[in-house]
Amino acid sequence: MTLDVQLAHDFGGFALDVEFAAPDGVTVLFGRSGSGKTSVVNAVAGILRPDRGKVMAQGIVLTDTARGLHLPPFRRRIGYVFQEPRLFPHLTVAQNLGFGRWFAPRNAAGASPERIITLLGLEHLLARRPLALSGGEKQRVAIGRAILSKPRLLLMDEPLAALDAARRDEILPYLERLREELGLPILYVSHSAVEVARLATTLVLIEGGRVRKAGPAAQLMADPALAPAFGLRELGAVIRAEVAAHEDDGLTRLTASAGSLWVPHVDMAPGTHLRLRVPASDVTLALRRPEGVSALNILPARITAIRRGDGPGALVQLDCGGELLLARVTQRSVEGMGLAPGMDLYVMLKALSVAPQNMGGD
Amino acid sequence: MTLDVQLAHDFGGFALDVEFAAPDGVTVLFGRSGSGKTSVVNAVAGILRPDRGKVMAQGIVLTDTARGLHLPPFRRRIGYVFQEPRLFPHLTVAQNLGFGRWFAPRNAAGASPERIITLLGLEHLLARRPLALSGGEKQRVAIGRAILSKPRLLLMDEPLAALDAARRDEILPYLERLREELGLPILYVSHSAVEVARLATTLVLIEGGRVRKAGPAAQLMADPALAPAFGLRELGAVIRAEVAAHEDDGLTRLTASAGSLWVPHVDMAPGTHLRLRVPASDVTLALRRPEGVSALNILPARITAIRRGDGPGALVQLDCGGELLLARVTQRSVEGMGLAPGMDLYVMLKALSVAPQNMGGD
Amino acid sequence: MTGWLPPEAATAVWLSLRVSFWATVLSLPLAVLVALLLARGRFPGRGLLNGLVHLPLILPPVVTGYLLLLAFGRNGPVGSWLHEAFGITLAFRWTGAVLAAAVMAFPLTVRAIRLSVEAVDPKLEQAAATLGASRLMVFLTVTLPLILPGVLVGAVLAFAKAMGEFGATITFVSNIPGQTQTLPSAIYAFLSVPGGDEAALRLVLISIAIALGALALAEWLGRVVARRIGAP
Amino acid sequence: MTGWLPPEAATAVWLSLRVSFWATVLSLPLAVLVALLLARGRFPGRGLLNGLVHLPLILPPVVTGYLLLLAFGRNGPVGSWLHEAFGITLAFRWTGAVLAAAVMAFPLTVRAIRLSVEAVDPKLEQAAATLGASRLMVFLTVTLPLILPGVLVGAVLAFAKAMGEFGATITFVSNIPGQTQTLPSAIYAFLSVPGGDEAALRLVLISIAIALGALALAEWLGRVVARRIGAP
Amino acid sequence: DEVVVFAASSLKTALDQIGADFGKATGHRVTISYAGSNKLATQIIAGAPADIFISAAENWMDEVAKAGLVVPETRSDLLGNALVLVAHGAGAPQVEIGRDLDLNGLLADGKLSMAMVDSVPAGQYGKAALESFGLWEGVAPSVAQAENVRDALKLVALGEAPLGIVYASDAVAEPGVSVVGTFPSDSHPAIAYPVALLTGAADQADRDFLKALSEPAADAIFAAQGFKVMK
Ligand SMILES: Nc1ncnc2c1ncn2[C@@H]1O[C@H](COP(=O)(O)OP(=O)(O)OP(=O)(O)O)[C@@H](O)[C@H]1O
Ligand SMILES: Nc1ncnc2c1ncn2[C@@H]1O[C@H](COP(=O)(O)OP(=O)(O)OP(=O)(O)O)[C@@H](O)[C@H]1O
Ligand code: MOO
Ligand SMILES: [Mg+2]
Ligand SMILES: [Mg+2]
Repeated sequence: MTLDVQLAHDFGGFALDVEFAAPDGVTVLFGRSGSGKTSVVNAVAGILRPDRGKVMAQGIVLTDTARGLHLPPFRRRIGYVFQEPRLFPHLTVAQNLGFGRWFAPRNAAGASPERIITLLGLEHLLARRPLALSGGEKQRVAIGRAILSKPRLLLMDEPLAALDAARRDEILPYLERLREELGLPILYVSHSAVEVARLATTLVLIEGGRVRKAGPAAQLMADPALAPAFGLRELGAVIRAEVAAHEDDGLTRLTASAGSLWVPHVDMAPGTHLRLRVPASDVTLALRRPEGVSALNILPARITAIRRGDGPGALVQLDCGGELLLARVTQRSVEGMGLAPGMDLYVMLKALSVAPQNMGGD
Repeated sequence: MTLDVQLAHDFGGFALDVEFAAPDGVTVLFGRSGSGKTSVVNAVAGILRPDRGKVMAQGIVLTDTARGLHLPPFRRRIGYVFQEPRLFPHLTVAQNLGFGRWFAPRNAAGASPERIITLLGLEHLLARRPLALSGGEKQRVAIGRAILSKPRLLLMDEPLAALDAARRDEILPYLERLREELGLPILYVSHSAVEVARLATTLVLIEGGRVRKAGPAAQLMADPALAPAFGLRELGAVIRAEVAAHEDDGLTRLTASAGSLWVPHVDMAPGTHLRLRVPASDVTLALRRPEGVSALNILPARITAIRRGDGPGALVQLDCGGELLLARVTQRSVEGMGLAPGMDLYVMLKALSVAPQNMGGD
Repeated sequence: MTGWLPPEAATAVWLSLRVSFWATVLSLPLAVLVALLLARGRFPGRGLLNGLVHLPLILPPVVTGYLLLLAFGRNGPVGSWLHEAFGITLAFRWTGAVLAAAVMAFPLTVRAIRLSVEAVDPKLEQAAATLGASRLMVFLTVTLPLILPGVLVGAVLAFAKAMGEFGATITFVSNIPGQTQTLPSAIYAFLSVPGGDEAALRLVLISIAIALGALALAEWLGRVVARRIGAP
Repeated sequence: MTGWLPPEAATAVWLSLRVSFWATVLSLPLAVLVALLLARGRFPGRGLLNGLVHLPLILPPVVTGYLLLLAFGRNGPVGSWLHEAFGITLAFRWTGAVLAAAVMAFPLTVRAIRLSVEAVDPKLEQAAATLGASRLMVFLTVTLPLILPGVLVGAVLAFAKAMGEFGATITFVSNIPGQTQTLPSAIYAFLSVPGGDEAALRLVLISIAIALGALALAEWLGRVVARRIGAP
Repeated sequence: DEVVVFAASSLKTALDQIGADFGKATGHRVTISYAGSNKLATQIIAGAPADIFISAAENWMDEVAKAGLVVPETRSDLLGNALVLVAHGAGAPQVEIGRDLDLNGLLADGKLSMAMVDSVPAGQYGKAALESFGLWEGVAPSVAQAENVRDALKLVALGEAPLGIVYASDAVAEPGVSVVGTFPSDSHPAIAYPVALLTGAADQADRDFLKALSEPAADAIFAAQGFKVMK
């Protein structure tokens, strides 16, 4: 395991007691405001010294209260994008960005400053001081500063909350690439199911200072029992697919075990495996194969389970060539269409509703 | 007009030059990071004294540089939820919340503290000091503090960015109610198209310190020319409808000019008019009326325009009983289905994809 | 004990406490005001005011005492006016010792408070203003509580300095046992006679004990205040 | 000009400048260290150290001078050790005046710096630590730049106090023209002879001019530093 | 060679001149440190590099002698002084100093300015003189004790105190006061400025300057400053 965390800490009024293990990749801490996410990240960074617990990263013991061991933060080489920017007010943006590089081992692998500056759109801000930056600009500098310190592990506490969708869409793929190219493990705090689907290898659901559930992200996100934790609207399954071909009209054909899927162009070489989030509310069911509709992706499937909610909705779990899909439909449709487990039917997905934000490398 | 803003300010390296008028309701400033949103809000609050310009709220001149007039912030009675919480560190949460009440006119109308505290989930935090709060908790206190100061106008700079979806879904309807019940005008900064669709009466699109476009939100959001500004995925039309009936299975039937629509239960009395955002990527087109599908809402429509994008997508504008709808489909479907202006066909909307977050009172 | 400490020394201790207390209490509000003006104000005479405040630090205390005598003495312009208008006499009175101590301590107090004022985040004051607080109310409800540790430090510095002030005091109000003979004057007197060292040492110890007590109290108060503000 | 200012006075001005400069420069690093210890440290002798630092403020200067003489005089324990081990003599040398001025100014400097340290947001220091900076590097790259205004204030206070220090200096190193006669001692000497007032006044004016110059310089530097830090 | 003299502050005007003249005549340099006698004595005992000490009172010279730092045969009383009563302003009426002197009446609510009566020699002499006439008890509450004689004199010159008791030598050059009476020399212990060579003095220049202090040229300068030259 890349990261083993086991912590207990009493804030007086709030008790933290979590335990989880995270393999390589991106581990997302997901939970409501005040559930203890930042506290966990602080403990990994060494800023919070827990009452009891043990934290290991890549085989190195960072904290072990039983042995009275607590590696100081500066020896951990853990980059941390704090929830608030925490820029150094006396340094320019360029100096803030370069701060960590100064202390990093010369020969450590790391991202190139120029690349990061361009990615984060900081070129014209380099000479400024933090006071003269907007909220989102500050946060971007903080992200760059942490990445450029050549960390062994990256902690990101809601790093994109202050950013607009366009900028977020630029940064997310880069974080994926960090994960893949540099093999940089990331512990990521997020409120956003989209970010979770896109980035998370492992998901740790935190509730009231405890781990509600931890495990592979794809599995947890397709678990109807956890739907309320994500928020119903955020629910969706994640399926595996492989890039088959880039076609002339800008679509990319993927092959999943259930058949071919067309999605907007994906910037990955044919043969690449990827993960595709299919939000439950984007799936339409049809009894017969629909003809003459604008939805390009129509796959045969079999109902495995139906779970009626308290409201007007129902969750339909489908086996689609061995992968699990979730569809959120009205109970009226369940009745009207006579849906029942074991029934064969078709799922209909629009090519464009599977937006690039919902895909990530695997 | 409730709010008339006309500003020019040179930050040296960034020039602000905006002009817009906002009627009652919620005016959303939408724009990318660093585009000048916070600066505009600061000028309305009286914190930024612009080089040139005039700001009027409800007929009162707040700033008029031509006449050397600049009402100090404390006389403006403008509540401001800053982009960062700015809580008073020496006061408890309860004292922070009560701060503005102290200075507000005794007889001014305002929200009840108990109500706000419950809404924001602050009951158990009242005795704490800000240092012992999580990021989201701080932001919630800041929201409560501004609302409880009984302002005449509320400024909110990305107030929900640090909050989880569930909490956001609790607060958004409340903000709508503030707008309606107290008639409190709100100037709201947001990155989120969902928030815009939900709240905005008026939308002001800011780009590089200038107003790109300002006007009624419904109109701007259905404008294909503005699609890149919102991000393609955020595009969607807003149509008007009336609550017709609440049905037994938890659905609410709406009547729009194009016909009946079923959506998840809406907490509004029959007869109420509302605005419904229909994201372009949620609309599926069909040549014949589809049968045996889980989508409940199937309406006849006629294509009014097709706009092909640079990528694989195309935007189809539809006349649906007099209201404009947008559909985002692949160019492949346009070819395959032989779509062309003037053609009659059907649009298919899932009841549940029109989530409550996309609806707002009108 | 009577043998240990001559009665006049006890009087001096008591007088010094009284003088230091009043010098601290009376100068503090003015010090806060001046510190605010210097930290935040943008007015023409700012540099001058700053210089004036620092004079007692720069000048040998005797000179300060002498200048006080010239201004506040019976025949001095301010002194005679105070006497005629309010019946207040400072020269040769313990009240004069208060003035001397306050003047000597003033630069220290102002500096301490000013540093605190400059450390207050103006964003919090802006927030208070948008919540309807006038400048005065912002000061009372936000700025003042936040600079409290600095004011406290200023007060301790003032008290400590007042306990030790000698040169300006003796020059301005002389050394009248029971009226203006402060602890330092008494110590000085003992040091000036052969063999007076021991008596002087006792007084020095008393002086140290008092000031360290005040210091400890201030440290403790400071920690309480800081914890409330949420400082580390 | 020679008539305007007696030659010994010019010497005194020059000596005072030298003494104040060195007292400031030499005591500053120690003051920063002590301020850090007092602001951040949690060790047993903290209260004691705090008391010790404040002693020169609390005690009448003459007493401080006397204690210095006892400790650092030729026959004093520290003085004789310094003399034997390093050949350093402080008593009755200008170096001793530096020591006296530094000691007298020390509490002011430490207090100013300590206030600044306490105003530094520990969150920034945490951020620096996560970026790989050791405690020393955090101090050098984050804490020190942020407390620079406070250090500057401390330095000016030290310099100003050193320019005005009289009691401890004359007691410790006497009043030897050209060697230990600082500006305040010279002023004192002129004040103690008939008809010396005028010469004293001239020296006072010089003293004021120098200190105000230093003050203005510091204010200006402070503003530059503050602007860099992004303070209001 | 350098001659380092530690001398009581009140001697400054005269000694500066004598030192300068000596320097011109011999080529030696005379450096004089002026401070209160008590400070100087303490410093000499603590090892100050002084060659000659001129004290304003016998008791501090005694302290130095007790420490074995005085070359005994060189000690002598160099100067004397008289104690006078001064009043504010020029041309104040003379008074008769004696048992019948109505000091409180003359003070009329004001203060009698003196040097510190228990520690500074001038104050000690003044207190003794007042006691000898039985005046001390009555006037004590009205006595303002200045740090030194000069300050006591200044208080009178400024009119802060109507009367003061100072040395005749101090009163000479102060235009703001008039001497209204002189205390009889037997009303107080003899006022003497003892001088002595210190054991640390090595060279001939020191002895030469000590000698020069009692030569006629020096006598004249001292006398002009209001001192009584002792022979
Ligand atoms: N004092 C200043 N000096 C120079 N430039 C400034 C100053 N203050 C703000 N700016 C610049 O003005 C621009 C607009 O800032 P503003 O804070 O209004 O942006 P914003 O739209 O609120 O962005 P965000 O969504 O990131 O908070 C930014 O590019 C910022 O860098
Ligand atoms: N020093 C403290 N004293 C008491 N309670 C504390 C302290 N620090 C944090 N808490 C509480 O611990 C809980 C968890 O805080 P934490 O900052 O870890 O939450 P979070 O999950 O990061 O929330 P958010 O999404 O709002 O940032 C919160 O309820 C907070 O109020
Ligand atoms: O130098 Mo003083 O320092 O108050 O007499
Ligand atoms: Mg958090
Ligand atoms: Mg902003």
